[in-house]
Amino acid sequence: MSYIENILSTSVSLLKGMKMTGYYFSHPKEIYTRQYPENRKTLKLPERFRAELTMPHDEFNRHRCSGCTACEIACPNGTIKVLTYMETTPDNKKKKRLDTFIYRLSMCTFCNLCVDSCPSDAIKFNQHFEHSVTERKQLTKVLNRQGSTVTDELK
Amino acid sequence: MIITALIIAISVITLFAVLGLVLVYMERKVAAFMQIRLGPMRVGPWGIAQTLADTVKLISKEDIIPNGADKFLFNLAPLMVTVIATLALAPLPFSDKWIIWDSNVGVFYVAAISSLTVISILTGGWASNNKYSLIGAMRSGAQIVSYELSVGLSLVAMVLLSGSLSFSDIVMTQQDAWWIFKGHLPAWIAFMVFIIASTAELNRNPFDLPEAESELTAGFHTEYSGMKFALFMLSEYINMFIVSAVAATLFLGGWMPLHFGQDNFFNHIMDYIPPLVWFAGKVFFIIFLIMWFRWTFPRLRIDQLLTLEWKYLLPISLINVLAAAWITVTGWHF
Amino acid sequence: MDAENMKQRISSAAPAASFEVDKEFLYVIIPADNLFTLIKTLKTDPDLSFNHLSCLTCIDRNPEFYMIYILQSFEKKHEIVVKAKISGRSNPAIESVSSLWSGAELLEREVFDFFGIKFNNHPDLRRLFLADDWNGFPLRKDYADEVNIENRN
Amino acid sequence: MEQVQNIVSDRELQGSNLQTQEYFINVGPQHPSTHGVLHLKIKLDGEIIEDVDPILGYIHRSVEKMCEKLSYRQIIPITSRMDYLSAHINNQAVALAVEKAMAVEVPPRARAIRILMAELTRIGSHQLWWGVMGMDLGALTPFFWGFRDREMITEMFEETCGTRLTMNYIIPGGVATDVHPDFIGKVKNYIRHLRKKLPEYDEILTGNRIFIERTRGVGYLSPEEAVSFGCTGPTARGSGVSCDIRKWHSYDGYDKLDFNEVLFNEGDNLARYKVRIKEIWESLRIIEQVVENFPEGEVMGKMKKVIKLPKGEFYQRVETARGELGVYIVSDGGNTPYRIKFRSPNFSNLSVLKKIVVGSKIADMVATMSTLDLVIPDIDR
Repeated sequence: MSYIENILSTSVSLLKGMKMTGYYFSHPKEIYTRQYPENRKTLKLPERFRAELTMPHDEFNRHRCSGCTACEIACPNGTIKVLTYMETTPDNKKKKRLDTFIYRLSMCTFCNLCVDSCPSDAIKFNQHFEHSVTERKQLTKVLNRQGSTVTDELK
Repeated sequence: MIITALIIAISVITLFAVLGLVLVYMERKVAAFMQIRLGPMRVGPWGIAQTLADTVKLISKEDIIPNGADKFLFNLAPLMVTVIATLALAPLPFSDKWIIWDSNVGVFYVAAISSLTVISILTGGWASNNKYSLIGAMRSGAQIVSYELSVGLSLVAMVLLSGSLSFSDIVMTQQDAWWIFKGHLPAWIAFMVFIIASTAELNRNPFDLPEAESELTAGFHTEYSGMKFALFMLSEYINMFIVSAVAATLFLGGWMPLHFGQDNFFNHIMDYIPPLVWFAGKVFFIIFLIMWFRWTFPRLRIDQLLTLEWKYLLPISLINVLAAAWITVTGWHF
Repeated sequence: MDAENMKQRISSAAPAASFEVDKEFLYVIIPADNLFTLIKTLKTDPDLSFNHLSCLTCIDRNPEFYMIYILQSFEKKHEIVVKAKISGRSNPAIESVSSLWSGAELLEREVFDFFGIKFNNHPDLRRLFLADDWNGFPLRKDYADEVNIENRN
Repeated sequence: MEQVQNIVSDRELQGSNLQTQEYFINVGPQHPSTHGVLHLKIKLDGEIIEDVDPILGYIHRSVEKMCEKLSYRQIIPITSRMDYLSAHINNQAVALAVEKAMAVEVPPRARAIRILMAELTRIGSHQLWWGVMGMDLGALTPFFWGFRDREMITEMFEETCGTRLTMNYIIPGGVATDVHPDFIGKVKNYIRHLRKKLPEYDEILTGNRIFIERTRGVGYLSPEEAVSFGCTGPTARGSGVSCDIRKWHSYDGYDKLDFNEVLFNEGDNLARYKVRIKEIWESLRIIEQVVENFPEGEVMGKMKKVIKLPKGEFYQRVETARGELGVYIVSDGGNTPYRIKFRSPNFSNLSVLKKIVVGSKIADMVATMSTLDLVIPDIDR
């Protein structure tokens, strides 16, 4: 008798599984797929999402980086390289100025330590996440724009 | 004569190509819907041309033969498996007029031919000179040899009930009702045993041990790539079609519309639907059932697989043949 | 069992042991030669019964090495840290504890791989993570690799 | 089985010509069932496994050596990459060790957030494991269902932490930022959703006869062996070894919460499977309790900008989704550790594999490996 019971209980357990898959097959509303490039227009990323480091510039092409290299020190894997030069201010003081802010996206782990360490909020992460390029060297970026200067308050 | 043969050959090849495309697409969509995703969506509307694109890709892929492989057998195996699948198609009636070869031993012929598949799998697995392939091939051998028995016995039960080995005769015996309705318990049991055992013969989940993706990477066709792999895959789907067609013919009346009793109003309405549609509908229903199994169940282990056959399916189908014989002798079916 | 009792028990088993206590652990410091007898007592003594080897590692206090065994008892719910001092840099060796804890086998291979400490009576002492032909033992403090290690200031 | 083997060996003794030979197969470094670059050299007799030799190091990054050059704050993002499925809990381990060394008080809100994150991580990890377990046994559908439910957790993480997998959110002193304003509401929704969906897991897999046959009695691990091999987490708890760090060495206020340590005594694959499924339920209970009394206030304790640990040695255990993660920091007073050791749960769990699969079939090895729930980067580090 246990032989037949065995067969029956097995069949019931298998049918239960088929009921579940059958349920999802017949309820296309449960489909969870989001079609990515098609939904690009409606895609909404959370505001804290970190995708790429940027240096915001204001309308006069001024950034807020004083060239202190705190971000370079904070970065665990050498993503950032800050090149600076010395400038003599009108009142004859020597001041450090940002020359080039090099950001190697290929090494970045998006850990946010650079942004945390920045004393003047010069850098922040944006939400542009489509990083793929055809050449590796394109992933090395210069964040400060051509001919940009530091804002007056940091001068 | 030659022209007829040519026409048949061309139509069979076309049927194969179309079946391959349709069934692969269907499998992917069925799987996707059960897995709460959409499946192929990019090529054509709802990804309808996806399989076509895949075929083009497979054809244009580099054909790799491993260094240590037995070249001749390695190339022969995918050819053999396709030829065997083609041969089994011959005696199946697609509708009341469409049948390639109306043999009077059709059931016997299909059973004999379809058991040859294992040879090509063994050949392919052995010739690959890969241990994964070899294990897969050996599993396949054990599996198909044992499940062939249950398939055969469930066919015997149906042959007993219908009293003929010819597929067209069997269809004609279901004029008043399909065997699944008038054959009582033996027909039911034979149907279930047939579906389970033939799923095993097809090497499909839950019996896909020769391939066993998570254990043997791809089993017997690990080393095959490009078109040779495509032929293995195509023959799997063709075999699935043949198995479903046999099941539909034996148990669900083949092309016969849904009839109850003789010559009544209901039967006449049903006759308006063409036989080919009936046939295709039943076949695809059974194919869907087999796909449903695949996307629900985990895989068995090799010893459990053999236990299922020798301890459960075989005794049950043996008793079932007796019961079918008893019913036939006493004439209890309608 | 409180720390004092434990100390007594350990001292009787291994007189060479010295002790350190901090907020959390009792540290036992012992020369490498006496380690195995001590560890065996710790494991087999029914009152101590440290059955779980929680952590096995090594520290390179140039020039000597310290093997660290953090032991725990699931029954008695107490724990202890055993430090075995291995002196000598050229060919450091210590008795393997893999006969007491099967899990120590791989852990000791890891230590051998990174520190080059030889475990006597280890069943299968090979490199674990690094390639078999790797030169040197990278977690030693005097390991130098100009090519792969970039020194940041 | 034994009988069959006896017959074969008897025949060999009688001088039959039948000869058998063992052979090796390499499972991995690329293989569908190793879930990462694990390489197992397996000696087989037919389908029966005679010996397993794990060959490690394919993704060895020398995390411990790297950390000797990094400040304590910089170690946090590195730890996320060891056991990437328990990223939050790894971060928490280092954070706790540093806090212990510096004797920093973590504000209650930060502690509650930590528990929430850790338990969500645990649920997510177990869900992924559940799907992969089905896939290893040949049922592909559970994989996607598991991912669907995990995706919701990942989205909550993304909203609060800014990244999906390697969060770098739990830091020494507290958490990096306060949670997103929607977070608590979403967690509540999620609990409701998961309580509905978890019974489905049972219907497709747990109750399935084929699944039970594949796992029951397979891969037996006795409690003594589990302890001897240093197994922790669900792997040991499936053998009835009580080893939940949250109960034993409670941290971040787990002791104030009401939850059970899940124990099963069978020691086989099914027991380990059941432990994990039940742990999801327990984690749900923990999350519910935390969400009910979610404290207000600061999320960051008093920490100096440059973290310097006092001279000494510090050990901190946490319970990741896979077992006991120990962080052993040796400090000589500087701002980088003199030596840091990660006692990874997967490493010990892997060492038991050889013991429990010898004598079983290839298919059983796949199932067993799946219930050990190995994450390879955590083994290699």
